[in-house]
Amino acid sequence: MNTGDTAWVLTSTALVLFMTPGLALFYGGMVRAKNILAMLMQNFFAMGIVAVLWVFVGYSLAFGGLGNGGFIGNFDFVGLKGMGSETFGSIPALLFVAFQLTFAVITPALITGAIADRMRFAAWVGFIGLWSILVYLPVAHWIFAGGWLAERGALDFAGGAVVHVNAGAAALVLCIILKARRGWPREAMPPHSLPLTMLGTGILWFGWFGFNAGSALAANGVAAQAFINTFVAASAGMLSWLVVERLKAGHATTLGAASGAVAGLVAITPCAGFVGAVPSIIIGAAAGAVCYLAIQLKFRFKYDDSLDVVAVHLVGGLLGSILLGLFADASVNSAGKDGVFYGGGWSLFGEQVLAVAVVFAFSAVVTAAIAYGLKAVLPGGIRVSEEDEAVGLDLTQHSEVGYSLERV
Amino acid sequence: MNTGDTAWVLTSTALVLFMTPGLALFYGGMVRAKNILAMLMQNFFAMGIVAVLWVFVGYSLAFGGLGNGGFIGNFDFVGLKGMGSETFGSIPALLFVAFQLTFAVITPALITGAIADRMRFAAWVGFIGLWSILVYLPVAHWIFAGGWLAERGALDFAGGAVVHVNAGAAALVLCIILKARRGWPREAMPPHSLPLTMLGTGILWFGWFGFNAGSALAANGVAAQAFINTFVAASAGMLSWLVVERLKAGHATTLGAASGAVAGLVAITPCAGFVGAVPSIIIGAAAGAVCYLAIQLKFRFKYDDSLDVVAVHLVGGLLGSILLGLFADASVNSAGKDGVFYGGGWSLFGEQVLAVAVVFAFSAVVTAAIAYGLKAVLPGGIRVSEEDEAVGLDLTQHSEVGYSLERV
Amino acid sequence: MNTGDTAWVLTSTALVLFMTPGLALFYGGMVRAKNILAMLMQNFFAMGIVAVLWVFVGYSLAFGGLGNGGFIGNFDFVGLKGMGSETFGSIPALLFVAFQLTFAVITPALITGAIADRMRFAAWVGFIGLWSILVYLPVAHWIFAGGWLAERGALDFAGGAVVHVNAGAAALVLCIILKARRGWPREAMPPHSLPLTMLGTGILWFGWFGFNAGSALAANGVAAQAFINTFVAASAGMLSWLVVERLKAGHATTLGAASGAVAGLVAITPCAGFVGAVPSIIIGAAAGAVCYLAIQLKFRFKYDDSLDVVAVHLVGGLLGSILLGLFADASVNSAGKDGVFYGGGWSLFGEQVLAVAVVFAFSAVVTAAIAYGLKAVLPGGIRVSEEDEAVGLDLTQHSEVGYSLERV
Amino acid sequence: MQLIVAIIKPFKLDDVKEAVKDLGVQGLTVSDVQGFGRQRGHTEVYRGAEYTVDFVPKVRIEILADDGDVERVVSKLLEVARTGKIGDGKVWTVPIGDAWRIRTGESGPDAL
Amino acid sequence: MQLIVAIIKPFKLDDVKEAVKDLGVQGLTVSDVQGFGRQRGHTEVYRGAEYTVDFVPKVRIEILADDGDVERVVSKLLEVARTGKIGDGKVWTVPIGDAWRIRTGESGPDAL
Amino acid sequence: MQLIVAIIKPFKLDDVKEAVKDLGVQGLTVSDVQGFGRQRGHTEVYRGAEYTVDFVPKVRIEILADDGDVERVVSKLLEVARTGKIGDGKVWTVPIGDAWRIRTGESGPDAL
Ligand SMILES: Nc1ncnc2c1ncn2[C@@H]1O[C@H](COP(=O)(O)OP(=O)(O)O)[C@@H](O)[C@H]1O
Ligand SMILES: Nc1ncnc2c1ncn2[C@@H]1O[C@H](COP(=O)(O)OP(=O)(O)O)[C@@H](O)[C@H]1O
Ligand SMILES: Nc1ncnc2c1ncn2[C@@H]1O[C@H](COP(=O)(O)OP(=O)(O)O)[C@@H](O)[C@H]1O
Repeated sequence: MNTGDTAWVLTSTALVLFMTPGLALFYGGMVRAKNILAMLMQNFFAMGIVAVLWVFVGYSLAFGGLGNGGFIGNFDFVGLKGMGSETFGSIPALLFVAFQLTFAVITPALITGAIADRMRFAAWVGFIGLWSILVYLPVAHWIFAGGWLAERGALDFAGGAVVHVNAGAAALVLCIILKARRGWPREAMPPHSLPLTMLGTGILWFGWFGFNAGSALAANGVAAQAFINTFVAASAGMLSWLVVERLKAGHATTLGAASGAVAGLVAITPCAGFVGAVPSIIIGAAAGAVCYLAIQLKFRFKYDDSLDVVAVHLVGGLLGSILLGLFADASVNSAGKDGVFYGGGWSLFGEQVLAVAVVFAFSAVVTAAIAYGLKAVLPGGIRVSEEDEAVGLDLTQHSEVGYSLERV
Repeated sequence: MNTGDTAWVLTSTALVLFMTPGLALFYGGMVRAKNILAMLMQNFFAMGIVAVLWVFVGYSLAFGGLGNGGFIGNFDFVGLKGMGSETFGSIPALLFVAFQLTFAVITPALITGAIADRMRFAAWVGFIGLWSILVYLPVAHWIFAGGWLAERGALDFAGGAVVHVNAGAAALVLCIILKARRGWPREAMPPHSLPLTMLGTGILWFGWFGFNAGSALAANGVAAQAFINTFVAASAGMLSWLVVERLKAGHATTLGAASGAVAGLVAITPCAGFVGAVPSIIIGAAAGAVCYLAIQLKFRFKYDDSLDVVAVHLVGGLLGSILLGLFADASVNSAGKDGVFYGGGWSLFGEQVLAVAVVFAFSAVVTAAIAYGLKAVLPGGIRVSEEDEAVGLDLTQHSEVGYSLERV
Repeated sequence: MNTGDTAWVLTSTALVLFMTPGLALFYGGMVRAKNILAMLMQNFFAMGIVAVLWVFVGYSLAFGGLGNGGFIGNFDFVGLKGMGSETFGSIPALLFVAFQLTFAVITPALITGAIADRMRFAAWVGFIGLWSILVYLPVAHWIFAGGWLAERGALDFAGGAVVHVNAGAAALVLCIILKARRGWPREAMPPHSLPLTMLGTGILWFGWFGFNAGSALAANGVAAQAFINTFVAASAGMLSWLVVERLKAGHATTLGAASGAVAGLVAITPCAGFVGAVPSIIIGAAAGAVCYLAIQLKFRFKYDDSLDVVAVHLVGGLLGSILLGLFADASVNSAGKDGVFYGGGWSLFGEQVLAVAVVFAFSAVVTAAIAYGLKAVLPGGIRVSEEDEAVGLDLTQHSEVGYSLERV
Repeated sequence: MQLIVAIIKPFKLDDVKEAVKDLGVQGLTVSDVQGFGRQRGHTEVYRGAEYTVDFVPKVRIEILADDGDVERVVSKLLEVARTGKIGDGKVWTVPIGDAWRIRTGESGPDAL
Repeated sequence: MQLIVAIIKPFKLDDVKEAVKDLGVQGLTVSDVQGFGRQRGHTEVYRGAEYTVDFVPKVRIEILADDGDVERVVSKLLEVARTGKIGDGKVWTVPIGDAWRIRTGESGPDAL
Repeated sequence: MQLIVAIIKPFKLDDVKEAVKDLGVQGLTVSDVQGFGRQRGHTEVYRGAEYTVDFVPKVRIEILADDGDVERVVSKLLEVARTGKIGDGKVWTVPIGDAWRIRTGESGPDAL
């Protein structure tokens, strides 16, 4: 066991856990004041339910049978029994469990942005429990735990596919099934507090260093490369989003700066430990521009992806995973491969396209199954009534009000 | 000296320092807008005064004469002289000083939740100075520095008794002496900004990894165990609080999710490095339910523990410290012992009960003495006048206003 | 390469990156609600543009030709080529690049406080790009990269001169060129959200441990000394500011506590790894009092340093750098020297005075040149029109509104 | 001239504004208010303690109108702001002494 | 019918609402306002710079009442809202042309 | 007695308050409102989607005044609140039945 590696992964695990409250504030600032608590609650609840599932069955099903090239793990580590004195590489096994847990928490949380303002909390409780087990665990096994996709040669350093494409696909399906918010897109629904969104962006960027550089599972050169790549990709994403926004909408906006940075962070996630700094700038810049343009998809195809999870996370994750097929550079990380631009030919590119296609399809299908299943089972269905939507989810789902600012 | 251990404790110290601003926001969101700054100021002021006292006399009185089984330290380390090149275990001695300082800062800060909206700032300045020296230093010596309670065999991994029972007892006494807020409990005093409270919860959960896993003073297996235990106890606390709340009050609330997570974090604090992951879920779940029910105590016994410091921190700290007597498992940590369920018999259980009883009694008595002493000495007493309370503490104590949001 | 050192510098780099969003919120809370987004955007934009410049040319010009005692680096590391497998001391070279990048980001961001509410965003984009290259890179080379000032013997552990005096001088010049805000100082412009400023203070204090203790570039005794020094200097700064404020203005204020802490942090920055704990309290206390009094300068000399960047960062940086000449203690850090009080005579003191004078002059002159250059080049000039200033920069520069809190 | 005052449900504001605009009304002034009436408020729960909040968010519209237009504007308001559910609100008219447009100093109907 | 308008101290709102409810008043409309009068505002200090704020938070209540009830309601308002300290506020009545209930279109006293 | 109501541009509030104070007016009540009129609102852009916001922030001032003072106060309001640009606002007067000072119960002009 290496204390330096353990220190960095302990820190990274805390950083990635902090990203879920950051995501809650990032999305929370963008919804209307009458729905702020419902958005915060859906994200914080993920920190509750997923951890307990993870200890009992989640970790074992995802990471049991490591490298078995299979579809799912096993029950060797139910209740994490016997893992107290084990190590995983140069870090304690229990630390690896905690690190991977933080990824399992934030992935379903990402979905909440697409389904803002209209899902019953009871339905969300059922959905996130089922989704974590039926969708996240298999996909995590395929790629993170040497399952069949990893064995075929697909690369995903920190979760471009496992986290972002996976959540993006589920977000697309669920926001369609839940139908649009009443009044969308005609009625103006401006963010109720952009400072809250900017605070969330700061926490996400801060935590993302743990997300990407922590995935090196060591305090080494690859971690340093992943760190600088993460930094400059976010910066490049911000700049390119602002340039495109300035040209097309006439103004560089604060929400644009935040969105571009997140798009850059999403796209570099699969590539962080496999590419160099300048390619990271290119990947980030591409994401900033492409994700901005992808926002128009929801107006074009009439689906209310309320806070643009599809445009930023699905498109950003797809773009990053596929660009990795071009820019991967084995000289950066021996555990990686060479992409098209580094003489590695098109094999990696093909595996990347296959991997994201499979993850997208699997997540979309099983998400639909879960959603329609819940719709049938839950008496009140999964969508709030029109009256409740008008009054707001804070009051109707949680009988709370977000702000009471009058100084009386 | 081990650079990996040092890196993790450097990080943990920063994380625990960050918990005090987190606590300020956690409590700040729950008070009315006319008292937000007074609550923030009482917590931030702790970061000022306690650090200076700590360097001159605090550290030496708490950790001087380490392991002397006594009542208090000595004056060997006044002004931290000579500690520059020393080490403490595998980390620099000055780092241990800083790490313990962050615990000395947040303990008195916890009291502010019980005495919201009615204590004069001048009185708080006097109180926190005296309390840190007369209450915190001795209790820290008894348990953290091998004082008489530690020598008897009581276990407290990260401060269940030293921090939470200690602060909870003081909170109970001081909120009674200060009498209830005008209009309590009849008048509605809803939280002015629950998003601020949720932000505080995110920072507390993030920082608590440093609080508990940092107390291993090393980047090792025990730190990893403490980390995962802290995570799942918070999650279990959230879930059980929400279940009980749903059944008794009809709604799962956002404030409930935050409160349950904190209750779980408080209860696992004494146990973090001495128990396994599944016992941590049990301890967290117990805390979530018991602390929710403990809130009724203040209505039953008519004391205005405004933000439930007694229900969450006193009861949570007592519960955690006592459950440790049952669930302690020496196979997890050789420095620990076996509890009742692990064949260790009832000796540890007895010591735990004794320890929390002694800490509760000592803190309650000395807190009362300090409060009545200040009441006699300070011309204006320690409570704000009825007019000042009606206008609000921000204006009357600090001549400031928290928010000026109109866009004029 | 040492994994423990690498773990701590990875963490420190993330902490210092987090300080820029912290600074944005610290300043953001102090401006009026109609200008909140413009302040956040100017700071977040620094995280975008500086990183990209840094990878291509910034790092190389600042840290190329390390120790050449010269005026500027070279083009050896353009695009960070070939740095993948290099080390810098006991950490990966790319990590050193990222760590120094975070300093290059926050330095120009500090300037935004002085020019609040009146600079066109397009002008800020041009200014920060040019300033980073023409002012920051040379100054960083002189002191951080063994340039001519470092060679002469000036000490600056974490950027007292390179960051705070440098930014403070630029802030003074730019706020004068931009002229005062309409209505200053007669019209009341109270902070729109002091809780936001307190959140920013908490993040800055948390991140500053990475800023100062990270500059040891290792997880060793010097890092521990820098850590405790940073902690107690902030505490002492808070206490002394509050005492002076209580005496002169009649009230200890929340904004005062925050400002004093930041003043202490600024002053200890150059000294952190070269002095002991008690001297750090003295330096912090001096900064708290001196910076409070320095606020009157802007009323005396009629320049609208809107959020007191001159009073806190310029004066605090000057004070810290000069006091280092008195309190430097080689027994604390062999890489340091002895100041006047430790038998080192006045040579270090002289070099410190020279260094800050040179940095002040250079930054002031080049900043003026950039500002007037932009004024000539940009069609609309660098200042917003009087109408736009009245409507607010959020709407006119970014066509956004910060808050929409009505629950409709 | 008269002042027409209407207390309506917040989400009806856009429809009402468009409707009176089409009637030729040059302007109106709006403010957030809290209403108390037959329509019940709601209950909020914080840590098990229940608070009933009797007030319901409403929007208050003020329209200066010439005598000749009052009747048309009032009936259009009644028509558009109606949901048929409790809490739709009230409309009332107040006689005006005189009115002026600050920019030009014009008074009487020209002030509209 | 008349409109009764009262400007009162914020913490008196609940007492006033309960009092007029007991008098049989069916509803009222409330809004946050800022008052300026004999009652002095306060001083705020930010980094040594003092600002006097002349305005004091008040609450504005509007009650549509039938002529017969106006006198009883006004005297109850005066009684309950009084603290005897400066800044208690004002009450005034305004004659009403007509009033309507949006939900049903009823006018006159039935609209209350 | 009459009630003078003015809708003005927010940044004019301080000047208006000082001006009427100098005329001997003892007090006034102010509230934040949103205005709609000839002065166009603004456009907000969030992720490429444009929203036009028709309402412009204004401030509403209410001054109870004795008949004799109304004319002087109104003309001072018109003079001070004017910028000459669109959106300066409106002033109007409303006849008052009676008025009372809550603290003392005084009615009529003494209530001012
Ligand atoms: N007597 C009154 N005076 C002033 N406002 C009233 C009065 N009665 C009702 N209102 C306003 O009208 C709103 C709706 O009235 P309510 O009695 O709830 O339903 P409805 O209008 O359908 O009868 C109330 O919320 C309140 O704002
Ligand atoms: N002439 C006036 N017109 C409108 N509102 C007024 C007037 N005078 C006072 N008010 C309102 O009444 C409130 C209290 O009045 P004030 O003169 O401070 O004390 P008091 O009511 O005890 O004489 C003021 O804050 C203001 O809101
Ligand atoms: N008919 C009206 N009734 C009530 N308020 C009005 C009316 N017309 C205008 N206002 C108010 O006066 C403000 C300014 O009016 P506007 O037509 O924009 O410019 P001007 O006053 O220069 O003609 C509006 O924003 C609105 O608040």
